[in-house]
Amino acid sequence: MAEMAAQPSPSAAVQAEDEAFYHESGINAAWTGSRLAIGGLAFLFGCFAFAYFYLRSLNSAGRWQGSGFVQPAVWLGTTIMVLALLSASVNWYGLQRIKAGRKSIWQIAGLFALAMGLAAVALQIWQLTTLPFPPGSSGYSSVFTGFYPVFLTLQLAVLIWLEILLARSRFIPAMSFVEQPPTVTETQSVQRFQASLSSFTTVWSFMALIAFSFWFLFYAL
Amino acid sequence: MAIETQPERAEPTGRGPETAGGGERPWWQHMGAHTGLIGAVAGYFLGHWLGNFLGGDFARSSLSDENDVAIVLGYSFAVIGWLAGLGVFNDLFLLMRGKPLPEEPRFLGQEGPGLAKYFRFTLDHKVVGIQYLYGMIAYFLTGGLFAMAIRTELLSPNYHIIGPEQYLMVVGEHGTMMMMMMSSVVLGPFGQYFGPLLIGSKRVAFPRLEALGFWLTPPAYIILLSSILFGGFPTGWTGYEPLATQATTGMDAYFFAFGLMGISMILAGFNMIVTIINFRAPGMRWSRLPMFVWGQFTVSWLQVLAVPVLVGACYMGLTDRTFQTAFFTNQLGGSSFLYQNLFWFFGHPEVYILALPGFGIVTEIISTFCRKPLFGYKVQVAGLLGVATLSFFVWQHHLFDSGINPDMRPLFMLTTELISIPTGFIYLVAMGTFWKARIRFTIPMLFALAFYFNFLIGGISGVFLSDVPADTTEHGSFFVMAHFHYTIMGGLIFAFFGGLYYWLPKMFGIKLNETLGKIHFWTMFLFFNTTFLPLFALGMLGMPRRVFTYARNLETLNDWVSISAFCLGASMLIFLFNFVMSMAFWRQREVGNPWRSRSLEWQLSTPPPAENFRRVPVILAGPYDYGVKDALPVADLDPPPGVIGSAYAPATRGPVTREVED
Amino acid sequence: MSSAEIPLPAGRHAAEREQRRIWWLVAVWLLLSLAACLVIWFVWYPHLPPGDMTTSARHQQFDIAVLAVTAAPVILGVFCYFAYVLVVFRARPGDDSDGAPIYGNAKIQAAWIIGTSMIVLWLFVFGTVELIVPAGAGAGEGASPIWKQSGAQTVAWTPGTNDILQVQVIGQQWTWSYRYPQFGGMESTVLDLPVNTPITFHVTSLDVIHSFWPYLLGVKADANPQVDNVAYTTARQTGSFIVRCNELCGIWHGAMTSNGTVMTPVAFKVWATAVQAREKANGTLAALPPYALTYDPTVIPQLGKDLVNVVGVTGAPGYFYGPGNPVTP
Amino acid sequence: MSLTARVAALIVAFLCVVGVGVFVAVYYIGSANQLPTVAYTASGGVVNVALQEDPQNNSTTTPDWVTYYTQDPTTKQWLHTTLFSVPAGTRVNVTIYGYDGCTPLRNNYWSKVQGTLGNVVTVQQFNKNNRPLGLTTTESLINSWATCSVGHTFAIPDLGLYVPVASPNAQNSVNNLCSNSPCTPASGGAYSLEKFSFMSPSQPGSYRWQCLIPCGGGFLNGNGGPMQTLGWMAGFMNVVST
Repeated sequence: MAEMAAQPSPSAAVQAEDEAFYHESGINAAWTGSRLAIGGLAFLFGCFAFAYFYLRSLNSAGRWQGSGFVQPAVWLGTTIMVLALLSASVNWYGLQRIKAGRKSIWQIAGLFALAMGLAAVALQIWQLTTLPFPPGSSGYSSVFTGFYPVFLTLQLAVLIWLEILLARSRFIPAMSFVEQPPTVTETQSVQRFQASLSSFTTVWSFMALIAFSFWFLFYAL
Repeated sequence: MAIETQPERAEPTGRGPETAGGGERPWWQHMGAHTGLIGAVAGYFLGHWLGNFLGGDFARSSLSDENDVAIVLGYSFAVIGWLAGLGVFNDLFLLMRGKPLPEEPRFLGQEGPGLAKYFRFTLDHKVVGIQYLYGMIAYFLTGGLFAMAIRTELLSPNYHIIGPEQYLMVVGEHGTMMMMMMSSVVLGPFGQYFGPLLIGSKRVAFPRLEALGFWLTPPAYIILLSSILFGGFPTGWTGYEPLATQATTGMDAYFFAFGLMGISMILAGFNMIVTIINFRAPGMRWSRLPMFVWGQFTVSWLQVLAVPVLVGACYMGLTDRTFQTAFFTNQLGGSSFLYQNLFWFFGHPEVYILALPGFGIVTEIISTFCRKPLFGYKVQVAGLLGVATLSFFVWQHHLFDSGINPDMRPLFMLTTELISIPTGFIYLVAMGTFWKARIRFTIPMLFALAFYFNFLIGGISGVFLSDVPADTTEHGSFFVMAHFHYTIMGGLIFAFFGGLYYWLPKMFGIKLNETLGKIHFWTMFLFFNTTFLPLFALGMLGMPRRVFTYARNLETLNDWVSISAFCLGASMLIFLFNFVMSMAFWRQREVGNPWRSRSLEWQLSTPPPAENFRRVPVILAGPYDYGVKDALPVADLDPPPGVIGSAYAPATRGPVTREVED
Repeated sequence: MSSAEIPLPAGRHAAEREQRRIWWLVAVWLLLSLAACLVIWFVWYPHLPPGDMTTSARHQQFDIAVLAVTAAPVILGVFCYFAYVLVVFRARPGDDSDGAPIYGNAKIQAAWIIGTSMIVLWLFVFGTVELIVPAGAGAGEGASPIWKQSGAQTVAWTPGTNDILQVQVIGQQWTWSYRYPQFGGMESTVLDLPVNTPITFHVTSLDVIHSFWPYLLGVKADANPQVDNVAYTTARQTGSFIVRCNELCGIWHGAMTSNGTVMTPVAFKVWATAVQAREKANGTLAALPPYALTYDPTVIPQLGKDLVNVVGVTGAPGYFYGPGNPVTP
Repeated sequence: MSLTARVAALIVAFLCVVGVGVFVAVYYIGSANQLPTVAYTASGGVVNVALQEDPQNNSTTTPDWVTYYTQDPTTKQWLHTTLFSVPAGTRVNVTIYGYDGCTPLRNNYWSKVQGTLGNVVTVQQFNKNNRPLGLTTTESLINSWATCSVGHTFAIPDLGLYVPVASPNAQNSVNNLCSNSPCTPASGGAYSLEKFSFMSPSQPGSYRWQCLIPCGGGFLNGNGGPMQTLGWMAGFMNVVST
């Protein structure tokens, strides 16, 4: 803007210095942000877990699982949960490989993780459409039908992140993961990619953990 | 002092030359509010159709001639369409195609000086701050209008001007609108605008999340108001179940709008925490952080952690109403207690989400106008952190008479009263700061003093409410009403106006008319107290909240309150007049550092340049070293090359998962 | 810059003058506090709400008075201090010097923290005692109170003894009704009570949340559907009072009041037995559901489910939930 | 476009947003209370009030909402309102045409007639051809549970007035309720004719009256919708000084 033009613009070297500073900050922000996101999500899911235990222990009108209550299909729920776990672990394995400089292996693993995640979401939707009880027939049914739409929406959102990473990785030469790229710009873009990837892995593993805990609540407990 | 020696940058006007940005396409060819509006309307009708398709044949819909599914889906699609129309998802699609994001336009100087950028999905945190400023004032004025309607109905216990249902509608609208507004009225305008400036950063961590946070508030405003078209909602701002499940379709607007505002709060807080942790300039130690940033930091934690519970509760309320889950229906295995627990688990941190930024602002103001360092910086920080932490452990003091965990009441009585210790720190710091000061009675200072006056009364009355037997008389009565109006309006709104008069010269290079400002302050302060002090008495005399009629012997007192409430409204008009005239027509220039403040933002040109700082500044001293002989300037705005480079570790290989510094 | 104060004869005199000023300030504060406390205790306390009609009301009145006496010195202290500093340390016209660079004072801060902690501790202990000793001080105590009121649980209530009178308070949109299990479970629209008798309220609701608030009795308990919320009190004076609803319950929340009277035990006995006899005569008792601590209005013993489900007859749950959700367990 | 003009435009736009909010609020709050008030005047020391209960109201957008109608004493028109005024301290004779089928009370206590003169009401049933069924009976309790026989109630809690209004008896009413509101004896549909009297209070003021039957179909507990909307099942009786 005008007043900026009045000033002698800082030299290129100096500007690179600032850019590098904010590059560092950005990479730290990815780390902090993923942890913070886990914190917020934990409270959101905690809200449903609280509802689960509260209604279960209160059992008002004897209808936590009223008379003639039918459990949703266990095999289906278990499949969904296992898919989520597999997806997370495959992606985690891929992360280890790409740290070791093997980009292609991560790409394959990532694709598998994406596929399994989407499968889990699809199955979840199908299960919700074919529930053996009306949503309001008991406390259990309420928490069940209330929780899973939220969860699968968030799973979908995180999977978009994975898709973004997969798309981005196509444009990064595999060599950059093995040795320092020639230019600063490339180095920074690789570092940004890796920071984003590890943050994603953290969040996605957390989602898998949630999938397991709520599977435990709804099917095992 | 060092400040006077700071050279002033360029010419004062913030708007730059008229013709700048003329080269780009006209405003209506950009995605912006107008395209967003189109998307919203289209989205609403699509969602409404879909909802009728899905839920039209529910027994509930056909019996009651209402279909909540259609309304809620309409709202959801409207919001999505609105965001899509604004162009929020453009970058997302870029990323999904693997393309790198474009550089922030303001760094390329593409962001014209015109006004169009305020109606777009602009990523500059200063623009977002100004958008918030206008948005929140709109919220505030609308909410205030509803307050006037409430007092009009309460003029007479017997003759009903707006009648019981419209009265409940107005009460609900007022409470909800104000609560939604208050949670962003300081963090929005001043937090987004000055947060990065105060920590010496050129940018925020997640500018898109920040901008999205703002652009969710207009739909929340419209949706909440739209409930009037459906007959409003009868539950007040707390939305207690099962009354909320029983209510007509106006109720959906409440849950949806409040949930939406919750998401906006989460995004804003999320961005702020990450920014404050990672984007502080070199030398900006935690021990040098301005107190306003500390307040913002603690509040952001509350927002990120407590508000998801509100979102969850609103979501449950919506599913109960639309797809007929039974979270809150006792007869079917739900529980009305569940909602009360969830809501207040959010609701109590919420009241500190409202209070803490106020503490931050007034601390900045008093230190500047006492020309003194803060008395006990660490104590104040401890106070903020203590309040924030304790606020998670007190929610059941809203439920003393409800029969929920009655044997836990002593514990919650203790935690509630414990909060008064860190709150006391705030007062200790203020009182210490005034000692041996050189007090300038500027308008911001007056508002800050009024803040301490009102908040003291509000806080002490809170102690009455924390004591279970006393609370048995006061709970749910006008006493509580007076209490939280003293803390929220008397506290936060006074702090907001203080901040407005304090920072407006920095934001626009324009200062509001002083005489009108003083009139505004004195009328507001006087009529605020004449309005809300009698409410304590009304509560004590047994007048419950949210009643459209009351005992006849309370009529005189109520009329007194109503009349002074109208005067309070009039004093807001004085402010509005001053604001509009000063901003649009008088445009009294205020350049540089009128308050001779040491704080970082005042060391910049007015208004701040597009990228805040030409270089990453190096912070040399705390912001409050007033009266210190040969005190260092607060920052070196143009550090020699190499200094910044040595401030960060050289780029390391592999995914960076280092702990943040300090 | 702190040396640039208002010119004074010498630093030492200045210090002395300030010492004197501070002592004056403290003296003024103490005097004001004393006066305020005396006024509150002897003038205000007897007239404080909610009056002294019952034991619980007395306890609340006492608590409010004690809290006021505790709070007055604090408020006055802060106000006196601010009044002092705003006058003494105001910047004279043309004075653009800075204040003294004081960054804190460990002693003062420690004293402040200890002082506030002491006050909080006192409030907590006082509040807890005042909650437990009068058995909840009239607040809703949930379904199974741990702090019980003394008295004899009896099937039939006889005046003059220590029998507890059981009263069930039923909130419904938008009126109150009261059942007396010790009088055949008869129901009434007015709340009549005997004086000098331990009374147990069982507060419940048939639809949404209400809150039972007989202001003069110093009782407040939320009425939740399917929940029995117990509150205790003992009336000490005869007289009439008004019951209000204290939790927003819909359009008529503001008008949801009913009347009550505290009468002598004998008069009460006469009234109650008379109502019981009348309701027995005209079949009301037979029509009422058997007395229970909570009611599920969707279960209608005399009425077969078939009739509830007849299309055109809106079931008691309002058919919000379709037949898929059975209305009876 | 000069800078000032642009800023002014911005602020005007901003005020327009507020203005819209203000307009919506004021307009709807103002227009919401436009129900007419039917003024009943005393003739010979008594006031005759006539109301009717309809199973539906097909004159509005919510045809499934049950509603009360009030009869204008002069034109004999049935108005869709629940606001009426009576003089203070006079005997009020109320006539209620019950066209709506029965619904169980949530609290059967309200089956008991309270607050009328003699605590009784007189009931006469008619079939859908407007032919009386049986004799006029005098009831002090119309049991809503034993035989689902209460359509709605007329309650003024502040006066202690609780009157259950009999529904047309079940075998006549099922599936042949009056289908076109406001109903008239001629328009078909069985109905019950109920009469009672009470003394209006001596103190002027507006006394709310309501129905205690959970007749808001499709609303939780049956107490939403028409039950919480003036002009349907909730209203005011304004007592004016004579």
